[in-house]
Amino acid sequence: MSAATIVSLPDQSTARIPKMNFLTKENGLLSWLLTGDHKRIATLYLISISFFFFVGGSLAGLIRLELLTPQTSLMAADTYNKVFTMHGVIMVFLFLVPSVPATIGNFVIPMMVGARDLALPKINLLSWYLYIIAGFMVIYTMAAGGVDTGWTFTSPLSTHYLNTHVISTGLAIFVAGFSSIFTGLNFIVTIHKMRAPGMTWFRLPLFVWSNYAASILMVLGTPVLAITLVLVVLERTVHIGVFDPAYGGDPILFQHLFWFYSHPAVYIMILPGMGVISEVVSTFSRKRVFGYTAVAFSSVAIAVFGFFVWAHHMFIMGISNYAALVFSLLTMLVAVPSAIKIFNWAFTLYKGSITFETPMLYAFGFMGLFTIGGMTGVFLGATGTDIHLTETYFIVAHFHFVMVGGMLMAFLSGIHFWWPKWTGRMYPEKISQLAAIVTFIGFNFTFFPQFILGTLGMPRRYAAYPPEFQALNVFSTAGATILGVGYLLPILYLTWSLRYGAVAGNNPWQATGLEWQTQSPPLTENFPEIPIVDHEAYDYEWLERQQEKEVASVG
Amino acid sequence: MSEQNQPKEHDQEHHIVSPVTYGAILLALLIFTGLTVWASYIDLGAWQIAPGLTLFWNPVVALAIACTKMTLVVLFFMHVKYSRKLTKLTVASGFFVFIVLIGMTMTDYFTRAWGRW
Amino acid sequence: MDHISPVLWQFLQKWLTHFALFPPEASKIAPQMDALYFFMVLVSLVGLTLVVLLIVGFSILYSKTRHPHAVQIEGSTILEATWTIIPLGLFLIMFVWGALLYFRIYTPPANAMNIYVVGKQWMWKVEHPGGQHEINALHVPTGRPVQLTIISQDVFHSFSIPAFRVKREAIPGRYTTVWFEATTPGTYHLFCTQYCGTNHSQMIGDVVVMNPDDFRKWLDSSTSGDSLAQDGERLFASLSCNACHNTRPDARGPSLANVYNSRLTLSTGETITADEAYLRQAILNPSQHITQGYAPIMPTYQGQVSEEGVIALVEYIKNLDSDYRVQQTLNTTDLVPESAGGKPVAGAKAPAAEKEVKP
Amino acid sequence: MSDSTSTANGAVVEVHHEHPPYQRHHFESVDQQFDATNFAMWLFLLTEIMFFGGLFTSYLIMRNWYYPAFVEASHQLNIGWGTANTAVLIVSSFTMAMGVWSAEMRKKGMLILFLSLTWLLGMAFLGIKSIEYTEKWEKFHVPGLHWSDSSFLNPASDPEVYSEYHDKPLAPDMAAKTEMYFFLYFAMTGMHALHMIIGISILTFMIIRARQGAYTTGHVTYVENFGLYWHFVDIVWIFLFPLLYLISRY
Repeated sequence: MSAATIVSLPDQSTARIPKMNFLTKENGLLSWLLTGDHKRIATLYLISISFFFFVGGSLAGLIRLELLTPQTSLMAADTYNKVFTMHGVIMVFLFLVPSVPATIGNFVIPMMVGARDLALPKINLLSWYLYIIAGFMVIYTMAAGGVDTGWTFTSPLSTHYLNTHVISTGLAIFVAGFSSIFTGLNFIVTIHKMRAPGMTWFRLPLFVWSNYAASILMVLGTPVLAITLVLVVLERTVHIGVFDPAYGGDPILFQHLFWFYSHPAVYIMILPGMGVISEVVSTFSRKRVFGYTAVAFSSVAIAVFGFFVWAHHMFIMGISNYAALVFSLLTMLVAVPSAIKIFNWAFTLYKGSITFETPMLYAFGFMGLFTIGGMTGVFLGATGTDIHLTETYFIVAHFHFVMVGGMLMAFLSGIHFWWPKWTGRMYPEKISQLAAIVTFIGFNFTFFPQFILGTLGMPRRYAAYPPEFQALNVFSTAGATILGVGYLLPILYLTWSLRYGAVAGNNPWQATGLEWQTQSPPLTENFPEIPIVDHEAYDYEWLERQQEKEVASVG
Repeated sequence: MSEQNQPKEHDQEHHIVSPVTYGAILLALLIFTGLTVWASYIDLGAWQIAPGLTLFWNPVVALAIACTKMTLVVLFFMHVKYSRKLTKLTVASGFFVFIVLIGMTMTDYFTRAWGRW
Repeated sequence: MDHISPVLWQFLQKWLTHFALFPPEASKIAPQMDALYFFMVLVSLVGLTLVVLLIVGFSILYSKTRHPHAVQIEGSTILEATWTIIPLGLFLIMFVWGALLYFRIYTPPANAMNIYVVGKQWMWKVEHPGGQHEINALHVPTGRPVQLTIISQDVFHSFSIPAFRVKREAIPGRYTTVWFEATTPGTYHLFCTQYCGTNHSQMIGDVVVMNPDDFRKWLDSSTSGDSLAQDGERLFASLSCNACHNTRPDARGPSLANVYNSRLTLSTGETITADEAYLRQAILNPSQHITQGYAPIMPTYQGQVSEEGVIALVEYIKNLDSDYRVQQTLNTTDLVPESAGGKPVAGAKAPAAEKEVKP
Repeated sequence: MSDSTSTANGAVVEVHHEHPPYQRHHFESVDQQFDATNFAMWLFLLTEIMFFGGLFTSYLIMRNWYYPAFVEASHQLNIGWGTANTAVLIVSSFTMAMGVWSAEMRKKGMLILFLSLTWLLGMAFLGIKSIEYTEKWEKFHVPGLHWSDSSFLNPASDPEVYSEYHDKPLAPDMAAKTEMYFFLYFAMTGMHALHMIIGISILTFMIIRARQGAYTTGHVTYVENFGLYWHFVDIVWIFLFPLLYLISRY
């Protein structure tokens, strides 16, 4: 592996990080807290998101520890309920939804389209503040005693039967929702209006396409969740509302409104991750993404179809059988674009010149795990098998394969991929490859047994379970330990690399994106001169010609 | 996907709607408001499409008038008539998703009794 | 191994003896469900293998050491079409197959024996028509379709029997149904799978499948005296339902004899089948289902009758095939109202302006 | 392995085109800035549509379920105030549109006039709304806080409404559902009023800025975008009015 690498670093004895870059432009806390620079906001987001990821991750650790034994041995049932609720809320709303878009997307999209910043820098900063407010509200909720509704807030449990902190959590998600709306809105405007001269839609990197698709979902889906939570909060405070059957409401209506957002939310989470994979697979196989247009349009197709499938979360909930039929059919349709993407990535490797740096390893992990996650989604989308498998550990395994196996792998892949651009320094390659492999192994150990548990019928959200399920739970917990190590490693070596990493130079990966054609870390204005784009995305021949020209002009 | 961000001739100067148009629209909106109130006092009857499925004309008329008013506001007050395609597409997609939310939720409610008739 | 760690050894042993990939198939639908499940597993395995083979194969063939210069390829419409159409076809097969199962599981046959299930935080109450009550347990016979009519008293619960491959949400305020036909005697898990609050994981129980003979014996031995319908009859009298719902010509409510499964015409002109769900609604929200020809004067019994009480009433009304029983109920209590100035009209259900609804 | 010449000559070239003071640095041209912010406003309105979408969905379902309760409860609303408010809001939309026109024509005086008129009409709307809310409070029609369904069990107790519609008493269980109507009424009109309050606050700020001449220099983006918001709020009311006030008035 080490023999074949595309990494090209400048001569370390002379190379320096450019003195003038977005990190050093201004100093002082205030210059960060009042910044309009998308790269600084992305950095703020990265730090805060990592924090919440580790809070959520620790809660996951507690859950797995509790499930080591069939009895409620570590914590009482209500504590367990609070722990998994907080795990869900934090991971979904404070990590997965903003993870790739608000950090990596924020950082690279303006550069990819050749702009100086996002279209609305102040709104971008506002979005981060809203995120932080939401974060504080969640932390307040935890400190004040937590909430145990599950992240789905099912009415009438949430509206009537619990006296934990539903309101503060609901409002936190409301605020986080607006943070996500503003990010999405900003992306759409930027992608439409801020592209550099010559940057046509079909010259955009696929990462931009997939974030564009996710942004549509954010802008149109999130407000429905917001109003739903407002109605839940109202129902709790004035004791009348549209959800609780005791007041004449319909709890199924809550589910409709909730899942109208929360199913597309799954695509909000996964689509940007898919964008990362497109970038990484192309770069490390030195090839244009196979079937560029198909991949681009499949992103949009997922976004559009994503709005029509929400009731597949409700097949057993007493919705009309005929409605279930329609939603199941549409679910099958939305599964197809994902399959298209997987095969296109696989065929991007064909006749490439592949190297196996860390981002690529994570990307391979993504492709394998996402295939499993996606296929098991079809099990749940088919109405018949859904009856048996839903609300069991099968569903837990399924969405963790998509969210953790898919999204988190993509997030880590992207972080490693753009780390040199972000900080100007390389991460240590060997140990990070190890981390990628450890993560992959740990992940499979953790979540694969859960498919079997689910098929056997073990329900989700159980603090205690029948003893015959213990063996598989022990496996799962053991795997989670490995997985935990896999997640801790990057924190350590990435921090280390901030100071001791090799100087990366402009374009260590020899990648084609516009963001790689500027210095690392970039200037606050991104480009000294707005680039004029005259080539397709992933045009490695253009890159070679470019470099020849540079060598010639220097010589 | 045609629009680009290079300045193009046709939207260099964006269209300024004349006050006369605004006045006419205002008048139309007020007339429609009167119309909808007046219509609500008349029993317009119902259309029995099928047993158990009846369409009452009063709410239909009220909503049709509301939609007309909305269209006038969107087209003229909000300048969508004179805007570029992207804006039109944005407005259209907004209403499309709105209809999806209501319509597809209703598919559940209206078909729950099926098979039990 | 056992000298290294006896605990681990014990554990492994336990695991090996208990290891299963699938729950037992104890109902008629289970093998059918599993057939689709296996088909899906097969498709997934083939798909996964294909993806892994492609990735690993290309990684070996086209690694930089072997293949230093990439060959740029635009894409291939034929390939795109292939991996659009083949997955789509497979998914559509799964859709149709799944839908067939879904409709089968959620459409109970007419001859099914009905058992009521009430979910509440945090227990399952099962009520057999014969008056046998069970908590966190369900006894059913083999070889007979059993329909469960499920309702929740508070929050969402979900009645799940993995061995039967059936599951149905218990919804507050609405009956849902599911059915199965057990095949293999034994004891199986019963779970609440919808998160329902603190003791969600304690809301579990046993489904006991018995031979028809054993089941009959069990029914006889665990009867509490009155059948569900008899309970309902008593409740019917104590709530003075018979004050209006009698067969007198001046009755303010419609007669309830044979009302179950009949087609009713409502005051809105709609027609509706008087199934269990309708009967329940008519007791709790009477003014929403006014039978044509009766005035909306029935009070609601929301909050006055428990879900079990409603079930008893529904069961009573279902079994009411003549008015004789209502008359008897009438005579055994002192709740008979004076025929308050009503003019006797021939034909009990002739449209009179001030009649009331209640099935 | 080309050493990609880490742009040693990367001395920062600050690009300064000639551009008006209101152009933000990251935009290439004023047109781009106008287009981008205008488009952003439209996208924001999309989220607003969906935000109200959840309420409209709830309303439609509950109205179908409890139609008699919705009819009787709707009769408790004062159609006069409702119509007046609709007219007020429509006229305010007109003055807002005229405000945008004045900004485009760079007529400072007229801009201030029309913005102030819009402000006044907005306040008038809220004033009328508060009269209606007060009436609801007095009639015990505020769900959860000040509630009684006696006016539906015994409609003759409210002679004003009764004489007009001769409403029959609702059955107790249906009468209880009128609370649902009023919950939705307050949720929807309350959410709408909240948008009005936000709008009026921004308008106040804008009038001050307009007096300083901020919007009559050719930079109409702000006024134009606020106009979009104001018209959107108007449109929401255009639907709320027939849905809430005009149920079976004959």
